[in-house]
Amino acid sequence: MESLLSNFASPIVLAFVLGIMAKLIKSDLEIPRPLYQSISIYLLLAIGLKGGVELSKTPFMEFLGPAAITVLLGVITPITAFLVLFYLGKFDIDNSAGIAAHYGSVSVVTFIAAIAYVEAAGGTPEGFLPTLVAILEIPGIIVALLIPLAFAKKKQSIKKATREVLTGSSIVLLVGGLIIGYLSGPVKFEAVEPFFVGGFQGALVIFLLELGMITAGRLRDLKKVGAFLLMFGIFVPILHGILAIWLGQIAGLSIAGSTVFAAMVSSGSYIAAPAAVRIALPKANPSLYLTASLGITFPFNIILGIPIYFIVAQWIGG
Amino acid sequence: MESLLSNFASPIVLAFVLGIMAKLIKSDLEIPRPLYQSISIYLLLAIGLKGGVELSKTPFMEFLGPAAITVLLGVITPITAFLVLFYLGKFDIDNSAGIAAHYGSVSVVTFIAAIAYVEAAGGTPEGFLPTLVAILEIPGIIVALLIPLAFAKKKQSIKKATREVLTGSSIVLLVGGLIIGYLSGPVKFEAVEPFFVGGFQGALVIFLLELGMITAGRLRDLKKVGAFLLMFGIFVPILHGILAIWLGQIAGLSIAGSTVFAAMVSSGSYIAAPAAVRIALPKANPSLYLTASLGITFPFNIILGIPIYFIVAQWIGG
Amino acid sequence: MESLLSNFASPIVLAFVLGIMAKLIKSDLEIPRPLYQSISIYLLLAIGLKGGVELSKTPFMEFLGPAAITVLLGVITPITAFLVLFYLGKFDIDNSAGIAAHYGSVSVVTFIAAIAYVEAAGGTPEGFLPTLVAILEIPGIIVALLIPLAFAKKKQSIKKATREVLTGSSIVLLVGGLIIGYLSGPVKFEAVEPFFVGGFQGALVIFLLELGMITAGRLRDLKKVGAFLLMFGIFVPILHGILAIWLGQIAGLSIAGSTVFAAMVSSGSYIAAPAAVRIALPKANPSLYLTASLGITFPFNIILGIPIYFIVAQWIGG
Amino acid sequence: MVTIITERYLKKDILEGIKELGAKGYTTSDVSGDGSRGIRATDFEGRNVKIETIVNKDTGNKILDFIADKYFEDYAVITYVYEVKVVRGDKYF
Amino acid sequence: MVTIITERYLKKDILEGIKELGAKGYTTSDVSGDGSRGIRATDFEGRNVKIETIVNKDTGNKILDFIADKYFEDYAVITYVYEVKVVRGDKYF
Amino acid sequence: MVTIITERYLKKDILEGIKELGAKGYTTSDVSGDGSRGIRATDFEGRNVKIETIVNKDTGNKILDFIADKYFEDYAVITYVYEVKVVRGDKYF
Ligand SMILES: Nc1ncnc2c1ncn2[C@@H]1O[C@H](COP(=O)(O)O)[C@@H](O)[C@H]1O
Ligand SMILES: Nc1ncnc2c1ncn2[C@@H]1O[C@H](COP(=O)(O)O)[C@@H](O)[C@H]1O
Ligand SMILES: Nc1ncnc2c1ncn2[C@@H]1O[C@H](COP(=O)(O)O)[C@@H](O)[C@H]1O
Ligand code: NA
Ligand code: NA
Ligand code: NA
Repeated sequence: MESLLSNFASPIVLAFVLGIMAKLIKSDLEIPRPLYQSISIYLLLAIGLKGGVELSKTPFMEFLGPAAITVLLGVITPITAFLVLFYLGKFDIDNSAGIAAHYGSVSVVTFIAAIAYVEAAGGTPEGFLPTLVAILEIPGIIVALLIPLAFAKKKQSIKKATREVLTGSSIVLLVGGLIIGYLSGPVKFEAVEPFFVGGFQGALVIFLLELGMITAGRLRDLKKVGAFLLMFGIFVPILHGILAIWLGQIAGLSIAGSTVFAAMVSSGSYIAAPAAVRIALPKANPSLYLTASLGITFPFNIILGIPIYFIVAQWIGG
Repeated sequence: MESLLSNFASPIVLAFVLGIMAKLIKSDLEIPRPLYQSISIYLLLAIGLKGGVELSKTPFMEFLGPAAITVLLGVITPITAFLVLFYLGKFDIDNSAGIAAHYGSVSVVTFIAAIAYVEAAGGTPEGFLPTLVAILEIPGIIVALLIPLAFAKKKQSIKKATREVLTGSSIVLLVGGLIIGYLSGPVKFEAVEPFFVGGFQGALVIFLLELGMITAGRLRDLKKVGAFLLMFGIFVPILHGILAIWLGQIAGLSIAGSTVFAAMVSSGSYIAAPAAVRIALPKANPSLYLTASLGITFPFNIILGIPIYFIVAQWIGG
Repeated sequence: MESLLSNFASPIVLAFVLGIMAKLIKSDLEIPRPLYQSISIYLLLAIGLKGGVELSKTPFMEFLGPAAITVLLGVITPITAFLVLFYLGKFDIDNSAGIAAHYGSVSVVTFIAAIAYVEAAGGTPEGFLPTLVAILEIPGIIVALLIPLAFAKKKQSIKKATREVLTGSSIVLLVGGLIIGYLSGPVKFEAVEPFFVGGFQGALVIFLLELGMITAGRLRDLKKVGAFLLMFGIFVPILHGILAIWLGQIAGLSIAGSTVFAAMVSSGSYIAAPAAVRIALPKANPSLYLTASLGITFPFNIILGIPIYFIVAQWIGG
Repeated sequence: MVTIITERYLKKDILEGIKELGAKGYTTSDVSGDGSRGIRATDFEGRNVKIETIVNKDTGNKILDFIADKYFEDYAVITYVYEVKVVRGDKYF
Repeated sequence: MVTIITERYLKKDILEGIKELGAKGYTTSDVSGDGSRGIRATDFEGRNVKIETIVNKDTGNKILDFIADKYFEDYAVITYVYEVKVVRGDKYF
Repeated sequence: MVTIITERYLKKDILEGIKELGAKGYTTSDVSGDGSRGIRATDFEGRNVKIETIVNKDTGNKILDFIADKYFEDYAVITYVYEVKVVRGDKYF
């Protein structure tokens, strides 16, 4: 409970709230698009680099189990999401698959916020977790996009979408950063550490200010998307999160690590997935998938989800 | 005298001079607009955050006196400015009120430069001063915009301008930063400190480079605006500055604190005020108010004013 | 050999390679233009500032020799380059002079990479080297642009091009930074040090990512420009580099310093020179000079050239 | 096609105005410029804004009058019109 | 002159398309906008893209059909045409 | 309306030129593009610039000639013209 509340007072969460407020009072505050893009590039490269450096210190065997579990969850989560949406939510195939693709992938900012949260709480999550983000980013989207194929045709656009995801800037920066960090190792990394580590949390504050403003824009759509999607955007992540904690701890993750793992598995992508879905499933309504992943699940995870996963992880792992 | 000269050799002042030179030799140097905006956002958020953290450590009673004096000066300064312009300067109502609005408000960069100056001179200004900036930013503009009403009509545009100021990005970032800093407190602030404190002075160097370039563009208008406005732009700030030192020290500010206070009270806004005045008083000539606040008072304060206020503050306070 | 290989694993070189890869796999990764410009401004100002601070600590006599050698090489290198291109390469006058202008000037990033390299190898290059960059940037371009005059007319555009170089943003930032650093001195510089020194290497990583992407775009032109230019882009820099090491050490530079000096003298400009050449010699083909300096010499120097110069410098100086 | 180039500060106002007058959509972009009157109120904001809206003749004329009446005297603004053929144009008028 | 304003995601696709149909060149710029249908798929990317290409009548019509068939139903897109006189126009058609 | 799309480096020059020829104002914007000749001199600067100026027929023709003579051969440049109706047009010619 304590830890749940203390999360509210972190600069990161407060900046997110400030962004929402700024939009609600119709402020003319605007984060210039190039700044937003620059911070994106910086954050992705930074977590890649740090992850790569840590990976270079991790014994391969220790990393194998969590990696396998990640692939498994990348396949399972879009399918559960699809089934819930299609059979319970009565969404059509395109929309169900489109939303599912988002929940199969991962929100990097949620991941980062979870790292910041557990570190502030004194935990030390495994250093190779960013590698898992990179692993998780891809299969979920592809699995979800394959679903409509089981029902119909249009192979070509799936291929295009897969290409889009694999060569997308998030993957290039994340995987590229991992490789650079891995090859450089801790000593050579020192020279760039003040930039990529020292400035990280601060840059995140500005990023979340912008995310708050974008989220506020989506909140208006909340009514339109209906109560089912609202429930979906809260409870399916909790379900996926608990599954991730349980499997993650079996695979050897610490309590801190499994909390972060839960945050990433439960989160919905809103950068890589929308681009891919827009191209592969043009008939899926962006209002639905963006509002779900960005307007519902993202704020839920940032504010309540992560502390909840932490409590559950302590409870399962303790 | 010593301290007066030493100010010339600070990187911040020199960057300002470099900006002016760059424009004079017609260099193609250009600070990209998004960079300029990004540094603005960063600086405002940073002083808000630091101010908020300090405020969380300040006893409420200690802060009350300076806050009251700030509101008082926010009401007085636009009125003195208006009276001087209208009766002595023979400007018309719109122009007098438009310029007065700028001098009622505050130049955040002048404030920051003053902080840097007194800290370099070994002083420790009160931590809650950024709160006073936020308090001072608003009333002065509104008071000045109300003046033409005493003479005429057009209520609607005043309302719009007030909204504009209150929801303007400077206020949102400054006040938002204050609240985040206050709620976070010193411990949670640590994670973002390298970004928001360590990088601050350096970012300011680039910002002042740009300000120098913009100021140089205004210098060409100096001849057009006439000798009266030039005198106004130097002596009214000195007057306001001394008033601020005197009242500030009565309210309990230290020598360092009252120097910074004088800098902010005497300064003319060139971000919030122009936007509001342009909308509320379209007949006021932007050349006059921008040249006065940006082309005259800003460089005067940065280069000579702040050291003068420091000497006066020591003299009054010593 | 050891040092040659270790250079491959530096984050800076790896980021350059990542940029090339990103383009080859047709990733949609894009460094926003304002970010690229901002980092340019930052890097130039930062090396200027650091150079100026160091210069303020250097006895004038120590600096005189290297400065004289720099001017000398600024005159020699474009002439050797021109002669090779015109007589051996059979390029026409405009193209020979256009390419020569690039090799007379200097690539700031190559300079920075060389500093980073020798520092990582434990060397301490002279602090005044950035001053030499500023000195070298100009004469080479002008000498090269004067060459076609010996053959023909069009004085006016040369004048324009000279103005262009002298007031160009790189020179303003570099020289401006030098002067600011010199006047501020080490004590006043401290406040801006975390920004301009701490963040330097990290910012460079992002910059080289972009340079890699631009270079990849030029690689496609490699076939078109022919084998002669490829040879030229590798062996003329080696020639110039060895000349620079030899003369530099005579003028008193250390082994580390003469390595960096070789890197700058051998490098080809791709910021100041193209702008000047485009205006003064419109008939020179940009594909030739940009591919040579950016597509051939730059990657060669970054990856192989610098380690080679280091070995040669040790060998000559040891 | 009605095109309006003006100071950034007026963007919000003008967009509201043209929507009220019946424009179904608009496109904006950041531009710079210099004009005959040289009013410079936006050093910091740096740039003008260009607003383009495809409307029918009637709405177009209303917009022109609105801009001329409300902004022409005090603000930097230029407005011009040209004919375009819109694919599936019915959607937009 | 054919002008297409659409979602950023489609830029690559459309440029390829118009080149295949015979456009000799194009100019793109970043714009913002709002339309009648209000499809918003690009919160993050923030902006639309404007593609302008000068082509002869024939190619122009092919481009219009291509856009209408392939993108009109599912994407935010507007296309319009107007006549321009190009200096040394032969180069471009 | 005369529109010129060209390399960034030429912006200052061309603006001076058209002002001398009698243009009372202009609007510029940053654009990207690709053309038939594919001269690429501005990797780093990244973009082209679009210059739009509303002028009378006479000045327009002078500008066209000026651009064609001075820049057409060696630089990436395209120029086109179309008619626009300007509100309170007298101010601009
Ligand atoms: N003749 C013109 N051609 C193109 N744009 C113009 C012209 N005159 C003015 N403009 C644009 O309109 C804005 C306001 O012009 P003005 O009201 O004449 O100062 C300028 O900043 C330009 O962007
Ligand atoms: N009437 C219009 N005038 C100018 N631009 C428009 C208009 N309608 C739509 N647009 C542009 O086309 C995009 C897609 O419009 P729509 O498909 O109607 O949502 C919008 O975001 C605008 O940029
Ligand atoms: N057909 C066209 N339609 C629109 N813009 C063009 C066209 N051709 C060329 N351009 C623009 O003009 C610039 C120079 O073209 P070029 O001189 O043909 O290489 C290109 O970068 C484009 O921005
Ligand atoms: Na997920
Ligand atoms: Na004031
Ligand atoms: Na050189």
